[in-house]
Parts: sequence; structure tokens; C-alpha cells
Amino acid sequence: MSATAVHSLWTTAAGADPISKIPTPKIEYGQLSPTLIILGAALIGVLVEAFVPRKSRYYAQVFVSVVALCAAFAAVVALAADGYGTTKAHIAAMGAIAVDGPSLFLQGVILLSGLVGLFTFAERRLDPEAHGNRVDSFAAQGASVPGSDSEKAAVKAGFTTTEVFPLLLFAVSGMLVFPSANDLLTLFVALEVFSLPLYLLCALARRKRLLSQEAAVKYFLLGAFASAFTLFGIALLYGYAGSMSYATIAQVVDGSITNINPALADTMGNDALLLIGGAMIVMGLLFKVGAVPFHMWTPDVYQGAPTPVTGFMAAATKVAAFGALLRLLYVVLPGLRWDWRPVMWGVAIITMLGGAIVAITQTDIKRLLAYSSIAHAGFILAGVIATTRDGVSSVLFYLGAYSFVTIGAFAVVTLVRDAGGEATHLSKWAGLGRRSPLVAAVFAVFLLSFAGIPLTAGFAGKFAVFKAAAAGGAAPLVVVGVLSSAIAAFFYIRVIVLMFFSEPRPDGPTVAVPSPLTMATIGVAVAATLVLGVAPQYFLDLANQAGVFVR
Amino acid sequence: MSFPLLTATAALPALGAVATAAVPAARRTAAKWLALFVSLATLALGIVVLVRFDPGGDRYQLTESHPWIADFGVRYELGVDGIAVALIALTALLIPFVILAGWHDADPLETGSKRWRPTQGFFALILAVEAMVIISFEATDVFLFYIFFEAMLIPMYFLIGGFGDRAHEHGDEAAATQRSYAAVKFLLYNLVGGLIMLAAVIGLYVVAGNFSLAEIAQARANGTLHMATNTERWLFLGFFFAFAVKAPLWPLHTWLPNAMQESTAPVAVLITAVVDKVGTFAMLRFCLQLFPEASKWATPVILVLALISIIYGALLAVGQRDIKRLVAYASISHFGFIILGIFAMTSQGQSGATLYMVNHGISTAALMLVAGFLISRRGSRLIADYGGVQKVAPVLAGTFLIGSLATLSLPGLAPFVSEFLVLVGTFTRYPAIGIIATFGIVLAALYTLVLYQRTMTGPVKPEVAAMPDLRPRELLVVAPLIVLLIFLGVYPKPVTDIVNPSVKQTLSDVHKKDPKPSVEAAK
Amino acid sequence: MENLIALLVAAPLLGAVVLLCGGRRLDAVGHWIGTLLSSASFVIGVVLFTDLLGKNAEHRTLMQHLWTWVPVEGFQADVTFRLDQLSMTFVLLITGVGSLIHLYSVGYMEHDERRRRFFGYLNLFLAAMLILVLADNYLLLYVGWEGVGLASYLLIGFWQHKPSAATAAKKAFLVNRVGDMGLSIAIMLMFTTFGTFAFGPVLSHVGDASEGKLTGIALMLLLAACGKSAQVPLQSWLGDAMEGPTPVSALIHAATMVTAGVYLIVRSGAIFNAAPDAQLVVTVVGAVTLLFGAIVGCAKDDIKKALAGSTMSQIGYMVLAAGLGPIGYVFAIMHLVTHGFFKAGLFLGAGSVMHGMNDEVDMRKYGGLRKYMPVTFITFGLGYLAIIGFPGLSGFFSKDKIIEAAFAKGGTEGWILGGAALLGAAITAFYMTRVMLMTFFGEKRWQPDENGHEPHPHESPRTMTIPMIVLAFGSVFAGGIFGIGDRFLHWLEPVTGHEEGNSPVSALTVTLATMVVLVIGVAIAWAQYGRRPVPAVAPRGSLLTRAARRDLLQDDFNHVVLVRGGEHLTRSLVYVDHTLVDGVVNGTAASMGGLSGRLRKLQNGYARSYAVSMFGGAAILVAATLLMRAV
Amino acid sequence: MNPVNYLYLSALLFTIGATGVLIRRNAIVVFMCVELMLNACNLAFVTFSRMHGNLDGQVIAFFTMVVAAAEVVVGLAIIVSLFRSRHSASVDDASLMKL
Repeated sequence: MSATAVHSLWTTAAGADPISKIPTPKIEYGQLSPTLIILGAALIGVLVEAFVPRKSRYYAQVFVSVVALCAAFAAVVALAADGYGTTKAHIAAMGAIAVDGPSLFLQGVILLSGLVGLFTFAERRLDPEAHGNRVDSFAAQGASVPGSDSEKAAVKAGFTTTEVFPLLLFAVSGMLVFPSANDLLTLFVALEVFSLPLYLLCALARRKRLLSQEAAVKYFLLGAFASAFTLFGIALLYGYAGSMSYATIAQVVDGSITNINPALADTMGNDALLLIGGAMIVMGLLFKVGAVPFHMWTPDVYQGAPTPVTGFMAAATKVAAFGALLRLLYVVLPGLRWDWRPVMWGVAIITMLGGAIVAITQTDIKRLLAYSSIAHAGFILAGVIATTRDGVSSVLFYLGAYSFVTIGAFAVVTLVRDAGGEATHLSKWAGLGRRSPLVAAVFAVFLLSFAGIPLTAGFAGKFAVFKAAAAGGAAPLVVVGVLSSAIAAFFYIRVIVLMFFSEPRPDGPTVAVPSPLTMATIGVAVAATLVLGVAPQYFLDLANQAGVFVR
Repeated sequence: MSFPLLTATAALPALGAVATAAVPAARRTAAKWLALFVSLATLALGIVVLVRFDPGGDRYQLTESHPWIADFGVRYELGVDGIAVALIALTALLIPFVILAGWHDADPLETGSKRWRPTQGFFALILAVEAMVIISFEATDVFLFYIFFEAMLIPMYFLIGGFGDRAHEHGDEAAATQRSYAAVKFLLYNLVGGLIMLAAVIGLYVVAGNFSLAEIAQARANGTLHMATNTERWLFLGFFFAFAVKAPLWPLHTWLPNAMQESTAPVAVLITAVVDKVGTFAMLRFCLQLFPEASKWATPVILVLALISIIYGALLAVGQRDIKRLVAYASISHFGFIILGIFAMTSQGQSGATLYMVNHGISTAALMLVAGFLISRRGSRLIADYGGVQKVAPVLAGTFLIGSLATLSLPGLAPFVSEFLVLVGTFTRYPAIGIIATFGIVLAALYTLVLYQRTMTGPVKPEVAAMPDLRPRELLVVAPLIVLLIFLGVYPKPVTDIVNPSVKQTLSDVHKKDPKPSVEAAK
Repeated sequence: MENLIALLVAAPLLGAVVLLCGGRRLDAVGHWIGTLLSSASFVIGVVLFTDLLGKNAEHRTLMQHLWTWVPVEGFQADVTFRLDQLSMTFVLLITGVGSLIHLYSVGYMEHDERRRRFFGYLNLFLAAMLILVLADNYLLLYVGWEGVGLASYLLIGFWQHKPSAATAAKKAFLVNRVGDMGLSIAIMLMFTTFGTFAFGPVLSHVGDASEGKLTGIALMLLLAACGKSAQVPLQSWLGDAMEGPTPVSALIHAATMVTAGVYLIVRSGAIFNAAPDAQLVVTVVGAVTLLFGAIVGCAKDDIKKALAGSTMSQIGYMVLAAGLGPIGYVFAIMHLVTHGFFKAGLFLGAGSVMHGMNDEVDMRKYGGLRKYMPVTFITFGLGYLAIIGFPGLSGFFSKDKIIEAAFAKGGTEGWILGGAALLGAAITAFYMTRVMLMTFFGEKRWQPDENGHEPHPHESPRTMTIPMIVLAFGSVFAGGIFGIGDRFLHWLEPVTGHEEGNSPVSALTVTLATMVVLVIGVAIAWAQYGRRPVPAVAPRGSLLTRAARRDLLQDDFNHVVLVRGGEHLTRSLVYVDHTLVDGVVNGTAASMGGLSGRLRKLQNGYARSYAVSMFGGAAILVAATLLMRAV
Repeated sequence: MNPVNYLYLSALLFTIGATGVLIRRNAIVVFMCVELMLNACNLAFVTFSRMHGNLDGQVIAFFTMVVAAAEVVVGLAIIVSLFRSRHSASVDDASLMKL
């Protein structure tokens, strides 16, 4: 096109009516309400930090967040009940957001795990009171140097980092958008919106602050690195298709697009753009879900971050990221199936095996769970690869089941403490089953669910994804998955043996008696684990109805 | 719809388990009585099932069918054929004895040992195992079966790892580690088997679209469901592997000796007499029915493995120094016979195999429980630590002898009938294998009699001089089993009548007919 | 009438149950209960016998069907008893001799606190033995077959505190198991061939089956017979079995159980008749055993072991006869019965001697006992004369017939077998004379034992002597009663069938020859043990003697080859199981751990190396995607 | 001139940035390299926008800047706190957690 033509793009001829040129964007606020509610609440949270006196901030924040999350969840339910998940599914906000089954389902899951995670954030009974103040698991003052006078002063003054609540909400809002983003820009922004607060949250542990900060730095640098790749991938994809919208790109990819201008025709010819771009975006998402070889941040961050954050992150991030991955692969790149499926096969296989094998020799419970989450990412990928409706719904179900079990497991980890805070070294868990059978039993339930023993949520999920994969013609994947879950079983069992069959250490940790908050978290998790294990049909139906993407 | 008898039979012990676990820690005796009562009630239900079952009737009776997980094509489908009925009866019968025999096995140890033994837990777990075993006998839905086939491992695992021989654990760390090794080995072995089966189960779903045994078998029969030869073989192998681990079949057997050696005698009985039967049962019900062609394809290899198990197990039993290990290897040998009978694919062989499952359950229970009483008296499992018991505890020795004789399948005792049937059934189709298997009976005599001679006869060892004879409770456990052994030895008809029709159907599933005798002499 | 048959078995079975479960409160009367029930069984036997005699020959078969035992598709085993002339003979022998020995044991076991249990076992044995001979099909026979094995196991090992006894018992059972294996294989073969294993159908359809199969069945039956009847090569257990109380040796290991093999062969005569090769093997086994036993009998100083050797050899005669086919069946059974009398008598005599000599068994420590225990001496002497075949006594009739039959087999076989039988007769005369002389003649050779007790030889109590006397009568007259006028032949013929062989040598010649060798045997024995005093300690003796003392090295062979070899095999297998089979599993686990440990190193904590892996991963991802498109 | 050359340039910049991330120790520098990568992306966006003759690319460039700014805020906060607590900004020093 000529230079003048381009010039006319951003200069308007004088005299013409400029207002009429820019159409007012049409936003369906109702359908975006979940996200908007959370965002609004987050902003309120910021205001609370600014204006509410320190003493009552905690309560105000907890109140605001709980209300917001509940309201948002209610909104999601309402939308789903209104049929937006199925019949009325469509693209909202000028093509930026897709309101359809998967996005609503995943938003629901994210909100719930956010709520449950929030309880663990708000827990203040586990640590002994410092100077007569209840303390939670976050640093008294993130800015103060560990061990410095300022920190002591902050502790003495009974400061608490109540900013974590708005941060949590911001992260949640990002996660809500992530799986429902319907153009690459929204995808990228959402990615950053939920990543940045998490980076911060990681740095805010009360105990072991050095580890916490190290975790934050690693997570941040690697995260930024990854999102740079994602962005470049977006750029290339944009270059290929000349548009950011999923729908258009999809059309261009499978060549069903109608109005082809010469420039597009030119770039369309160049598949390298498409393939490299697609690969780079996928890589960014694989980083978020912690798939091998993009997993290496996971153990360190999971270990260093404050355990409530770890639990929330492990659950919600995976859900959001897999949601986005599904949409990308199913809506944008279905035309490329024959290119990315083999690659994903490889990724899934090494993820399943790698996670399981390395986990065997772990000695820290949080790292152990981190590797187990990697292995699980592999299992879910197997479902993603199925590229069938069953695949989608099975992945949705798996994510739902998995997130609850994970949060529950980490919540239990917060309970087992000794002088140095949480006793995360496995050796300290020896004989826990003798000291407090109940906690040990609950944890055993979670472990068995991770291991995929029948009558637990883990089994139902695993069966669902493997079934989808096998039906989708990925039988070898299923076999590998089965073998790696056999390997994985080994270390879950090891923990159970440790808890029940070995003698308690004299210097062993004590089990703190939590407030109703954590109890609620664990209770919900156990309930979910068992219900999804014994009577999963209702939730499978939900996932099935939600299994269709809108284009 | 009628009263869900089968569900009740499985649910009763399950509820009993929960109730028992809920008994406050102080009232351990109450828990014991509760557990015993529940197991007896279950036995009663089992007998009702036995009575309500009509050998001449449909293949699966007392059926129940409710939707469960439609999405996985899973239905809650129960139903029993003769084979299942026999095994359910066996299970329901043995559990009360197991509980009674283990009456004091879970009592807190005397001071000086920190071992943690929640009595309630022990008996609750036993009942839980019973419930799961029973329902996996009843399930006619592959998935339903699989779920309990797997879930069963967990309570068994805690029983093995949590409650070792009283004799061997005065806070002794080495024993504890050994025990947990055994428990982990048991669990991993069976879990791997189960997971491989899971792959096959999924495969089955992909091929068949549902899990209903009846539907699939029928669809296969009338050709509406076609399986590619290789698919069928792979699926068969997946299923068979799991069952062969459970059974256990050489060379997948090494978990059994450890598990039986480390667990208390009642738990050992639970493993070998009840839980392992699920494996052999499943071969008969699932492998043959779902994959007839593949079963026939694999038969030669399986027969050879079974043969190896028979001889190998017996020889190893001869070489053991530990009473329980010896019994374990003996069981491996016997499982060899059972599998041999199943895959000989003759009516004598399969009826014999089914009968064998029942008889082996009873005889092993008798032998193992008496051995347990013996061990609990002396506090050692080593054969070398005994001698001349017969002089100080004649009744114990006598019962032990009868148990041994049953194990070497002496005519007149139950195991003889089944073993002979298996041998004949095998011989009619595979003479060479039949003859080699016959050597097993000589070896059986060897290891049992050597065991008896070393422990019971000869001069009285000072350590056993003060050994008390069987107590009433213990006699109450052993006597009925012995009576049963003799009764089924001279009059097995009740069992065979129930079993025969089902075996006939199984054979027709695999399209096999008995070889005809060369001379038609029978009238 | 046939309903009585079950009672034959029921009575002793009841006795066994009562005595074994009765507990101490029966100790006082237990032995009488046992004796009573066994004699009750005998009485029933007599009643049935008279009933049979009342019928004419072809109606002398009574059947009693009790219940269906194992009903399985195409496999029908019934609990049915069959009483015909053959089983009748055995019933009388078993219950008769059995009752006598019960009576004898009352005295013999007086001082044993476990006497009640002893009688329980004896009754158990009777019941099992009766099942064996009354069974109408091979499977039921198998029950009795192993039942008597069990009883003999229990009785041999009755004095369990003696390790030697326990070992002997175990050995007996194991060796018998080998035989039983033969029996069960035979039954399986029958099942595959005839579709059944009931006597009637099988024996009547023999004609339709191929000779190969029949030979197989016959040989397997022979294996079984060898086990029970202590025939070479499975004879090794009999000598050790003498560890049991003497009445046991008399009843089980002389009169009844050990002859079960002969019964089996005769019962299955039809099969053997159709399998000449098998028959040849049978005769060979018989011949070899009769010499083997005789030789062993010559060398033993233990009176019971000497008699055991003799038993072996006598049964050899019977097996030989049975192997000859219809010529010999009747005589096999006849010798079996007469042998039952005199050998039981001899054992009881030996028991009585031991009873008087503080259980001393070494004949070199006897001598001149005739003065001290006259009754024993006379009864034992009559048994002696009977067994060596002194004209007119039972042994003479039965053995003589067998030797004739052997020659009558004709051909070289006939000569060889007949020769062997003759030679056996000579050796028999020798070793029995030796026993006689060493025990009852010469000077007294016994000394006080280590704790100073001088044995005081004395006659045994009435309960013991009466049975001996009765049996002595049997050993004197039974032969005559049976033999003269071929009564026994006509009695049994309907069951076993009979044919006259065409002997190359006349019956008279055979008889004379037998007399000659008999005299020679006795003379040699007299020369060696009668004229000069017997040394109290055994001389080293010739190579043969020393070998014979060790049962011709049979045990040493077994020990080296089977026992040692077996031990090595099992030990190595245990090792294999632990290191190889189990090792693979543990190895896999270990290697997983190792791999994990190595992979773990990659997680080195440096953010930049993580970035490298991401970068590399991205590169691979891109490359792979492009590659996919390329291919 | 052909806009494609700008693409080559941006690819080059991106690679330089990535390499920097891999080889530099100082957290700040590493972070600056990430920013460089982001800017390389921006260049690509603008170029493509030019090629396709629509504005999306340029709009995205603005968004990217904002995001980058936000990242700077968060990143610097974290890095500075790390620096203050261990008096070094080397990413290699922060390796307490490993294996």
C-alpha cells in the first residue's frame, strides 16, 4: 500500500466529524461481572490499605475479599445458569473476552480455589503470638531487611502485610481473564496481571525470608523471560495473520479467511512465522503450567514461597494456564494440530516421567509436592493432546479435582510446625500418624488422591484424561502415564510409610491447632476429594456441558 | 425391586468397619465384640446368598443394576454366578475366624515398647477388606470391580505394615523397618499390576464403550463387538498381569513371602486365603470371558508359568527356615495348581480350580492360624527354635498335623478332591504338564512333613517345655475349620453342584469342549 | 446283606474318632474299645463270609452304593463298596489278624501312657485298609491307599520323641508318596482312556484300549505297588519302619498293608493281562526284590530288621506270582494270606522276646531263650517252619505253588524266574534258621546294660501269648486248608481267573528241588551259627555282608543322590529367588532412585541455568515444530 | 526500504537480550536484558503493523510499554529487597534452594 494511504491511517482530513469516526466500544458488563467484581474489590482493598487504620485493616480486607470472591462466584453461577456456558456462549467485549463453557467453568474453579486459598492467607493462629499480636504467615513488613532492627520493630509494632489480600484479588482477576481471553493482547495482559502479584506474594514469607526472596527473584526473572518469549510469539503470530483476534487467526491458519489483502497474502505464505510464533506462545504457557523443560522454577518457588501462596499458586495458576493453553490450541491452532501434537506428545511424556522420577529422592515435603505437580501437569497434557471434546471436559474435570486436593495438601503442610516455623523436611514427618492420627490420615487421603487410588478425586480425574487420550488415539501416552503414576505412587507411599510406620522423632514437630479458616479449607478439600472420587457424575456432566469453546 | 441382598452383604462389613473404628479407644474389647458380631452377621447374609442362589438358574443371579458414572460408561452392577457365590461364602466364613484368631494381636504391647497398635483400627481394617473383597466378587461391571480390586490394597497395606507379629516387635526398630518394607513391597507390586490393568481397562472402554461384563461378553458372542487380534491380546495381558501379581504367579510372587512373614497370622490368612483369591477368580471371570481368543493364545505360556510356580514354590518351601515363609511358598505352589486348572480349560480343571480356591482358603487358614498360635507362644518364627512340641501340647500338634495333611492334600481331606480334579483336568488335555505337576504332591509331602517333624517331634526343647496347649478360644477357631476340611473332603457335592453350571458357561465362552475318552466305558 | 459292608469300615472308624477325640477320660478303657470295635468288624466280616458261601460262585459280588462323592462334568466318583471273593479274603485277613494284634497290643503297650492314641491309630489303620480293599473304584481305593499310608506314618512315628522314629515315619510316607504319584497318574490315564475309573467299566473294556495306554497304566500301578509293598526300587523305607512298636510291624509291615500292592496288581489283573511287557517288568521286580530282601535278611543282627528283610522277600514272591498273570494270581493271594499268618506270628514272637529283654533287638545279645519263654519259642518255631516251607505247613503249599508257576511261565524267563524263586527259598531257609538259632539256641549272651539292669527274660502275659498261639495255628494249617483240593483256587477263580501253565518241569520235581535247597540252607545256617558260638559283636564280615547290613547301599545312594542333591537344589533356588527374581524388582527400584538422584543434580539452584534450560527447551520446541512441518 | 529488515533487527535484539539473560550475573542487568527482549517485540509489532497496514501492532506496543513499566516496578522492588538483605545483586548468589 502507498505511503499516503498509510499516512491517512493516523491523520484525519480536516473538517470531517472526528466523533463519528470512533465507535463507542460495546462492553457487556453483566457477562464480565466476575472479573469486574474482583478487580473492583482489589481496588477497594488498595483504598483500605490507604485509609483504614492498621488495627482493623486485616478484618476489612478479609471481609472485602471474601465478599468479592463469593459475589464473583455467584455471578459465574448465574451466568452459567443463564446458559452462557452453552447456548448463549459468545464473544464479548468487542472480541476481547470469550464467555463460554470452559471460561465459566474455569473461572468458577479459580474463584473457589481463590476463596479457599484466601482462608489459608487469613490464618493467624498457627504461629505463636508475637508481642501479643496474632501473626499470619506473611512478613511483618516486606520492605524491612530480614533480621534487621526495622523488622524487629515492625514485628514489635504488630504490623502485618495486609496488602496480600488485594494482591491475591488482582492475581485472581488476571487468572479469570487468562482462560477466557479471546485475543492475543488480552492474553498477554492477563498473563502479566496475574503474574506480577504472585511474584510479590512469593517474597513475603514471615519465616525463612531469604528463601522467600530468592524464590521471588527466580520466579520473577524466569517469569519475565518466559513472557518475553510469549510476547515475541504473539508478535510473530500477529505478523502472520495480521490480527490479534483468535477467530481471525484461526481462519487464516486453516485458510478459510475471505478478504485477503496482498500484505496478508504475503505473510500468510510464510509458515515459519506461524510455527515459530505458535511454538513461542505455547512455550510461555507451558512455563506457567510447569511442564518439563520449563519446570525448573517450580520446586524452588514452591519451596520458598509462603505455603498459603504456594497452595493457591499451585492450584489456580495451573487452572488458568491450562485454560489458556486449551483455548489457544483448540480455537487458534486447530489447523496446526498435525504440527503441534507430536511435539506436545514429547513434552507430555518427559513431563510425566521427569516429574515422577525426580520426586522419588526429594526430602522436602514442599519440593516433593512441587515435583508431583509437575507430573500432574504431564497427565493433564495427555488430556489436552486428545483434541476432542472429551479431552476438553476431562481436562476441566481434572483441573477442578486437582486444585482442591493441592490446596488441601499445602494447607496441611502449614499445620506441621516446629521452632523454625513449618517443618517441611520429610524426616520430621516421621511418626506423625502416631502423634496426630487425624492430620496424618487427612494428608494420607490427599496423597492417595495424588497417587490416583480409586475412590479419590485423583483417580476419577486420571481416568478421565487417560480415557480421553486413549480415545483420541494416544494409547502410548496412556501407557507412559500409567507407568509414571506407578513411579509416582512410590514416593507418595514413602510419605505414608514415614507418617504411619516409623517411630516419631523426639525432636519431632508439633501439629498446630488451626482456626476454623484452615479447618474449613482442609474440610472442603477432603470433601471434594471424596465426593469427586465416589460420585463424580454430576461434575463430569458440568465439565461435559462446559466442554465447547466458542469461536 | 427386591431387597438388594448383594449390596447388603458388602455394605454390612463396610458399615461395621466404620462403627468399629468409631468405638472409643478405651473400649477396645467392645470393638472386638462388635467386629466379631458384624462378621458373623455377614456370614449369615452370605449363607442367605448361598441359599437364594439357584444353580440351575440364570448365569448371574440376585443382580442389581444402577447408573453410577454414566460418563465413564460405569454402572453399579452386581450379580453372582456359582463361582462367585462359593468364594463369597468362603470369605464370609473365614473372616470370623480371622477376627477370633487375631483377638489379642492388636492389644497394646506390654510396657517398654512404643509400638502403636490401635485395636479398633485393626478390626475395622479387617472388616473393610472383607467388604471390598466381597464386592469385587459380586461386581459384574469391570470398572466397579477394578475400583475395589485396587482400593483393597490400602487397608491390606495398613494391616501388614501396622500390625506385625507380636513375637517380633518389642519396639524393635529392625523388625519395624522390615515390616514396612514388606508392606511397601506388597503395595507397589499390586499397584503396578493394578495400574497396568488400568491402561487395559481404559483400552477396553475405548473398544467396547461400556464396562458391563454381560453386555460386552454378549456383544462379543454375537459378533457386534469385534476386537482386532492384537488389541485383544494386549488388553488380555493388561488384565492378566494384574491378576497374576495378585494370585501370585511365578515370577511375580516375591511380595507374598515377605508380606506373610511380616504380618500376623490372621492377616497372613487374610492375604493368601481371601485377597489373593480375587486374582484367580478374576482370571476365571474376566480374562476368559472378555478375551476368549487371547486367553487361548496365551494358554501355553501361562500353563508353563503355573507349572513353574508349582514346582518352584514347593522346592522353596522345602528350603525355608521360617514357618510363615514356608507356608507362603506352599501357597505359591497351590496357586500354581489353581491357575493350571483354570487354563487347562476343561470342566474338571476349572471346577477343580474353583473348589481349590475354597479348599485352599480353609486349609491354609487352619495351618496358618495354628502356626500363629504356636509362634505367639514361643515368640519365634524360626523352625529351628521348636522341637518336641507334640509332647507338651498334643492338641496343638494334632491340629497342626491335620493342617499339614490338608496342605499336602491327603485323600479324605478337602484339598485332595480339588487338587486331583485339577490334575485330571490338566492331564486330559496336556498329559506331560499333568504328570510334571504331579511331582508337586511329593514335594508337598516333603515340606509339610519336614516342618511337622522339626517342630513337633523329637526331644522337647527347653524353651517349649512350658508351652501351654491350645486355649478354648483357639480351639474354637481351629476345630470348625478341621471339621469343614473333612466334610468337604468326603462330600464336596454341595460346592461342586453350585460351581459346575458356571464353569460350563465359562467353557462355552471360550468355545472349549472336554476331550473325549478314547474308549467310551462310562455308562 | 450288602448294607453290612459299610459297617465293616464304620466300626473301626468310629473307634478311631472316639479314641482320638475322646481325650484323657478314655485312657482307662481306650484299648478295650479299640479291640472291641475291630473284633466287631471281624464278626461282621465272618457274617458276610458265611453269606457269600451261601450263594453260588457268580453271585458272590455284593455292591453297596453310599453316596456320590465328586460329581463334576464328565467326572463321576462314587463312594461305593464292592465285596467279592477277593476283597472278602482281605477283609477276613485284615480284621482277623488285626483283632488279634489289638489284643496283643493291650499287653504290649501296657506301660505306654499314650496307649489310647495307639489304639486309635490302629483302628484308623483298619478302617483305611478296609476302604482300600472294599473300594469299587480306583479313586476311592486311593483314599484307602493313602489312608493306610497315614496310619503307618503315625504308627511308625508313634514314639515321636525318638528322632529316628520320626525320621523313619517321614521316610515311609515320602517313599510311599512316590508310589502314590504312580497311582494317581494311573487313574488319570484310565480317565482319559475310559472316561471313568470304576473297576467294573474299566476292567470290562480293557479290550478296546490300545496296548500302549494299558502298558502305561499297568506300569504306573506297578510303581504304586512298589511303594506300598516295599519292592525294589522303593523298598528302602521298610527296614526303618521297624522303628514302630512291634505290633505295628506285625500288622502293617508284615501281614496287611505292605501286601496292598499285590492286591492292586491282582485286582487290576485284566489290565496286566493285556499288557505283557508290563507283566514282565512286574515279574522282574518281584524276582529282584525277593533276592534283595533275602540277602538283606541274612546280614541283619536286629531281629526285626531281619524279619523285615524276609517280609520284603516274601512279598517279592507274591509280586512275582502276580506278574505271572492268571497262572499266579491265586497263589499270590494265597501266599499273601498264609504269609499274613506266619509273618505276623513271627513278629509277635519277636515282640514278645523284646518284651522280655527290655526292648533289646540285637540278636547277638540273645541266645538260649527257649528255656525262658517256651510259648514264644514254640509259636515262633512253628512260624519259622511255615515260612521256610516245611512240608505240610502253610508256607509249603503257597510258596511251592509260586515256584511252580514261575517255571510254568515257560521259556528262558520261566527258568530264570523259577531259578530265582528257588534260590530265594534256599536263602530264606538260611536266614530264618539263623534267626532261630541266634535267638533261642546257644548260650545266653546278654549282659547288664549301662545302668546295671540285667534283663530277666520271662514269658509274656496272656493277652500277648494267645494271639501268638492263634496265629501259630494259622501258620500250621492255613496252607493245608487252602491248598488241599484247591479250595482257595475255586474260591478266588471267579474274580481273578486262572489257567494252568504248561510247566517244563513236573510239580513233583519242583517240590523235591525246593526240599533240597531248603535242607542246604538250613545246613549252612547250622554250620555257621549252630555248631560254634555266636560272637556277641558282629564280625566285620565279607563285602557282601557289609553291603547287605546297609541294605545293599540303597540308602547311601538315596542319601547322596536325592537328599544331598535336593538340599543343594533347594538352597540354590532360595538364593536364586532372593537375588535374581527379587533382585530384579529391587534393582529396578534402586535404579529408579539412582536416576532420580542424577536428574536431581540438574536442579542446581542457579536461575541462569534454569533460563538456559528454558531457552534450550524453546529452541527445541520451535525446531521440532518446524521439523514436523518439514517431514 | 523493505520493512522485513526491521524484523531481522528485532530478532537480533531479542537474541541479544536472551543471551544477556543467560550470561549476565547481575540481577539488574539480567532484568534490563529482559526489557531489551520486550522492546525487540515492540519493534516487531510496529513493523508488522506497518506491513499489514493496520494499527493493532502499534497499539500493542503501547500496552507492552505499560506492562514493561509495571514489571520494572515489581522487579526492582524484589531485586532491591534481595540486594538489601544479602548485599549482592548477583543471581548466582541466590541459590540456597537447589536439588
